[in-house]
Amino acid sequence: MEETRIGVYICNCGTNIAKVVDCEAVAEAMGKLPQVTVARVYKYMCSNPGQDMICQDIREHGLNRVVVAACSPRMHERTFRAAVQSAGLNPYLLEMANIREHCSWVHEEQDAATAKAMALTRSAVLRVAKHEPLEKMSADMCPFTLVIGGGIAGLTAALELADAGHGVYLVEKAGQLGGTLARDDLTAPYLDSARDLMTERLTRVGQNEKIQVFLGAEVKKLSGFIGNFNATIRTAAGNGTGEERSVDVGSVIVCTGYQEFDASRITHYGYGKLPNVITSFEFERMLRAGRIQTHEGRIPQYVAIVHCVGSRNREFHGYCSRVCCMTALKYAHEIKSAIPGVYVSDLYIDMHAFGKGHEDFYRHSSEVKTLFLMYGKNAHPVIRKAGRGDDGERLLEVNEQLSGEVIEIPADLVILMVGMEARQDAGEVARLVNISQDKDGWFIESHPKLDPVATTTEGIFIAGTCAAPKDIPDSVAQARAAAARILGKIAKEKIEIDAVFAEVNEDLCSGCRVCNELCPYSAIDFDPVRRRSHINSALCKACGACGAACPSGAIKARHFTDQQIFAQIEGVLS
Amino acid sequence: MGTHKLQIALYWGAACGGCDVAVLDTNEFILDVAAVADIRLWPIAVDGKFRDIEQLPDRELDIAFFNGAVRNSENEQIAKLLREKSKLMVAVGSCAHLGGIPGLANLTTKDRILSTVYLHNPSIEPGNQTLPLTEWKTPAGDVHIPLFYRRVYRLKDVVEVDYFLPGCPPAPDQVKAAILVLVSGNLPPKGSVVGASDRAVCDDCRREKKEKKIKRFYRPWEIIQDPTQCLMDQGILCAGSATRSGCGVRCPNTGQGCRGCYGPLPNVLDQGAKFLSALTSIIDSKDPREIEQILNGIPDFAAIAYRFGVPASLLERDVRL
Amino acid sequence: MAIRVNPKLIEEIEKYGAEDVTKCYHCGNCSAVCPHSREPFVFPRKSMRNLQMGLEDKLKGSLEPWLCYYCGQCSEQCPRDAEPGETMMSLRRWLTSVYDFTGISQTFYRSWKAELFTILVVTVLTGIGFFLYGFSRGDIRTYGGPTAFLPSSTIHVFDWIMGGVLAALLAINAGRMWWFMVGRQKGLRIPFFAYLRKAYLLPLHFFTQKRYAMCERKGPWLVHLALMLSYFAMLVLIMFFLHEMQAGPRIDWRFHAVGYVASLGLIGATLYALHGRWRKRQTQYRHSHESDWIFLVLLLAVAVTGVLQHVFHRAGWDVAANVTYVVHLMGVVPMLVLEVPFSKWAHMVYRPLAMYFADLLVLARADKQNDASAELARKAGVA
Amino acid sequence: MSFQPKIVGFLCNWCSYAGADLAGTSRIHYPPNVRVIRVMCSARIDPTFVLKALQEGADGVLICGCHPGDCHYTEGNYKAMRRFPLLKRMLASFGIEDARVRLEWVSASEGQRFADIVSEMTEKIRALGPSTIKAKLNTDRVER
Repeated sequence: MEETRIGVYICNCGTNIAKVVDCEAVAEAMGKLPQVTVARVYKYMCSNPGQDMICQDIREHGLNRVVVAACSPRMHERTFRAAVQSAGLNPYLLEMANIREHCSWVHEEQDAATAKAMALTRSAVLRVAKHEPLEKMSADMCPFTLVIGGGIAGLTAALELADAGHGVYLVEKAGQLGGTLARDDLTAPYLDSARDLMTERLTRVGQNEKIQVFLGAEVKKLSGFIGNFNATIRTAAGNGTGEERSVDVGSVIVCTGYQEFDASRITHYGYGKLPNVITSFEFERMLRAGRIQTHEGRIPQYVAIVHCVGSRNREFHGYCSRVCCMTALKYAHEIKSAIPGVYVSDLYIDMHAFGKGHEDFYRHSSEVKTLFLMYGKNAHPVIRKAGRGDDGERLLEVNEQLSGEVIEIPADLVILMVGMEARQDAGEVARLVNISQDKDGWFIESHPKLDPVATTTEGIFIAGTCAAPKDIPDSVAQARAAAARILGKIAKEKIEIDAVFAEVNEDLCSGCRVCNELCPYSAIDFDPVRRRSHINSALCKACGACGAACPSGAIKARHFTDQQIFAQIEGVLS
Repeated sequence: MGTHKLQIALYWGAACGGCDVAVLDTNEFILDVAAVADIRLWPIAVDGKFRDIEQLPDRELDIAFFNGAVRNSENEQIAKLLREKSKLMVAVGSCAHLGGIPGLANLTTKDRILSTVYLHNPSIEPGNQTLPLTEWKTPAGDVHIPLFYRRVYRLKDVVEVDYFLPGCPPAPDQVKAAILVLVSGNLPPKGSVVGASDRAVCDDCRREKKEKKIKRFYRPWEIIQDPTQCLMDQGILCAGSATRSGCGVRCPNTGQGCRGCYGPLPNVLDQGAKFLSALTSIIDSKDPREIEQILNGIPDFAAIAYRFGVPASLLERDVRL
Repeated sequence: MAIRVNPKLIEEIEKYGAEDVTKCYHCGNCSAVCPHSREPFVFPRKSMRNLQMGLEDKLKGSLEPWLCYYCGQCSEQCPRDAEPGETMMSLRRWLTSVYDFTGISQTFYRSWKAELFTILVVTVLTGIGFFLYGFSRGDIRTYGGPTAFLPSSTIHVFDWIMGGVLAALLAINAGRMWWFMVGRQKGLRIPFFAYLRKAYLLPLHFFTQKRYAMCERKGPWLVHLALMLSYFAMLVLIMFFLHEMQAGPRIDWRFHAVGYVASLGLIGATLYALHGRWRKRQTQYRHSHESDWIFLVLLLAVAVTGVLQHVFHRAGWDVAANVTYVVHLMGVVPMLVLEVPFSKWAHMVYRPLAMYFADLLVLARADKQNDASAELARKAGVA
Repeated sequence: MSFQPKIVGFLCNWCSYAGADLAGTSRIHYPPNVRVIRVMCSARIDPTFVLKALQEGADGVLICGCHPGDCHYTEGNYKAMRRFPLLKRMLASFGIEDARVRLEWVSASEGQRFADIVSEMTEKIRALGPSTIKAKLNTDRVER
């Protein structure tokens, strides 16, 4: 084996480091360590001359390991990896010691800071001696995409990809496309017709040859990894036998949507038992039919709209369903314009008018004399039968928060704004495509803020209300974002797989399966015949959880091996 | 083996005698051994005196098999003597290999041990509590009792060991195989563990293993176990995944969790830490309080994790000792 | 017990001038900016809320509207243009009609045509009455003396009769106001002595309008005070010194000087208000109910005709003076019998009363709290 | 000079190491006693590392990860959370004082928190005195 020759470079960072750390002393101490060939100090290691110095030493002194003691590796590790690579060294044969953020910037006392800088640099020297050259790998990217769910998000994502010239398999469980939006009348806050929105999408999907639609179909199986998935789609044929088809896809977008909260679960609203207590979806149907009427066929004179049915409440769902407030305002608007002189009361907990145009819409609704009544989160309105001589058929008793009064309001028709909840079959879908669900059953994104349409499984994206309640513009934006992410990958044609991942030494693996459940990316497969676990490097994101857990020491977390970390421990303590 | 008959010695240090029994359990094979070898020392079976060994020239013995831990000055003295007189030194059994059950004494103090044994043991006649002295003059002559050390050592802590034959006790077949290898002269690298696999017990265990998620730990009597399923999957503590195989899956096959007597796997620095890591990684909870509650189902984890290996652990003993 | 709402209350009060009440979303800026709004009388938000919800009964007993002088700051600060100031004004109109047992007030506020018609009828009847009276016993060419067309003694008696009726009407309405605000509240006891002890508040507020002075802008307060004092001075002159006022043609400066100042005050303040309502620059003048116009025009007419008849009389044009006098009375009578008990001028009485009741209520509530803590202390002591 | 404890810090790359970097960029001063070893996730921290550090002479070991629910790898910190209590129980059986080994959640924005934790831990360990583990392991070999 080749002799280990390490070059150590201490950066002054102007005076950022040199002001507190005696860099010359650090270099001198490092120079005395075994295997260290050169140890130098330079004003700015990250500058071109600094990088050139390293490259020159690699060539002249035959260095095969490099340590840079400077700033945080989160800052310049890439820079120096690129530098050593340009000099022909494998980029993973570099290690950084953070003597700026973790030392000179946080300590004042020079001796102690210098001692710490030495410990950190020595730790890097001992570690780098254990480094191994690592190579990145790549795989092909299949340009086809599987879109699961044919609602507004699914249709939009499919169109976006197909318009860019790539094939899409659009799988819809129901007998027709459109999803839940197809049930809506107008949309808030601009009162556009939902039908118009839908027709445009459906027509374009129907005309686009790149989109293959499977109706009444389900994805039965998905295997493989990003760029190389294989999906089995089962279509229910007319005679009920069903027909399976296997397709190769590079990415998957899950747009499976939501289901409405079952209002009968809240017994005290009496939904399902009391006539004229209806859900928002039933009211939507009335609106589409063009006639607002009570069960008995009368025109209601008093309409009460109750918000947050099943939402924002400990017993059912803690979250806000986001769309109900504006939908309620939309109802108030439509009722007011359909029935002159009607009394519309709107019972809310908080009015969430967060979106573009929403506040104006809210304002407009109060201008047309919708009575807004605030009820407490844990004091729901009570529906009662009205007495003789009362206005309206029923009375709603509300502990009104803004006035502090308990009041009774009349109502002929009570509309319950039912929230969104994760579909009952969301768990199956999650298992199928190997993504996770949060405590409410929504699919979890890779990062809630910075990566909201990707999931922890590479190549699987989520869009629309399957990830959380959201309105149409957000669903459409997510669908397009997911499509854009996929187009970017298709454009590259290859999937790059990072060199840092975990691997199983099969000579040591006993097949105990301790690691199997630990991987958030399901990168670990178990081969039941050979009884060995195997890590799919394309799926692994190198967190190292499996390596720490493997009781046989059979899993190696590349670039963060036990030996490397032991060397570091030894280094910081010697 | 030609004209030269193998010269071997067997000795037990701090041990229960089980390893010697394991050697005897090779049955008639021991006669084959006797045929090719002179057993110069074997306290439980053969008449041989220490002074005979002392008088041998250095490295006269071919192999010394040492079982038991080093607990007192005699253990150390004989270990050193045998090392001096032998070409190969083999640590036999968990005690010599890792410290073994006696090694658990490293989690308590010498004073407490002596006090329990000689002063506060329920079987001691009241008023007759006597601590032994290391030297005692009697009319018949001076009596020397070996010094009871402050802690327990592995054999390799006091002398250089060439091979380790693990197990509590080593499986007779493995003893046989190891002896055959050693006498064959076709020797593995020094410091090797012989008579054991490089994989964990799970590799040989036929119970079906699934993805693991544990909500509660059970003592074996607290649950009616499924004999076909992995014990860990059922919440029963089993160190099999963190332990070298070679025993023939003795414990799990009888419905008990593996106790870890064959010691850590080749890539593992500390068996207990690895067992801990594996065991806790599969706990199915995100609530710190619930996790504590689940862990309450494990009694005295240090003793479970290092049942056979406190002296072989990274910390070796209660650090206050 | 839940309060039954009156779903039509907003519509009702809109007839009294309220607009945009439903726009309010209860941020509370209005209550925060109002210098009058402080515990336990916080407004206008709460009044807006009660109105939005239709808590009619609560509003009937609320005295907050009377604590507001409509400086307009709340409306300026309102992020939703819900016009809280104008709402308070409308509530005052509505409350006036609530206190009024005759229902006349309600009719007037809900229909300006009815109000104008009634005023015209009263005006015409007054005119006819006084002409008939004058011609039947006097000479239109004489202003003073035994043949005077309208002798001051007669008018004096007429004034007192009218004043008596007026006072009776106001007293009954004030009693009703007391009942809604104080009397009907169960468990609230105000010792009789407190009524006496706090009685000084009535003249204090009447003569100083000092709460108005708490508004940030002092101008409107001055105008308002000038109007009130002028009116009061005029009332005193007419009720007690009518004879001296009508004597002449020599000017009796002891009385007439006061009259001149009061007249200037009345005309000036009225013109200022009319101008303001016309230009709509100041917030408090942006919205004008028909009754506001009627009131101001009537008041101006009364003041101007009063001045004119005085001038004609001094000039020796007795016919003109007599005719102007009748015209003046044609304004004064509806002013007094319609505006004072049933419309805007009733504020004169209700405002000081409201402030008086406010103090009494605060007192009673504090007593109640003291009682409760005393009770607690007693129980604790026993334990 | 008073006793200067050596504390080995195992910090996850995404939250805690970034938080310690932030303490640096914010120039928040703290005692120079902690020496940080970067791992990708707190789930990578094998209990062996903690024992190894103690054996090698660390006076304290600090483990930092993302706050629960915030892990870059979704749930890695829960693995650290599960391992830690049993490790603490085991260390107690080996006679190691409670304050020597700590698990803390430090986000990328909590530079101050990181500095505070280090300061507090340094003080506590200084009060405990040096760890004798390494020295004793050496003398143990000779003195029985």
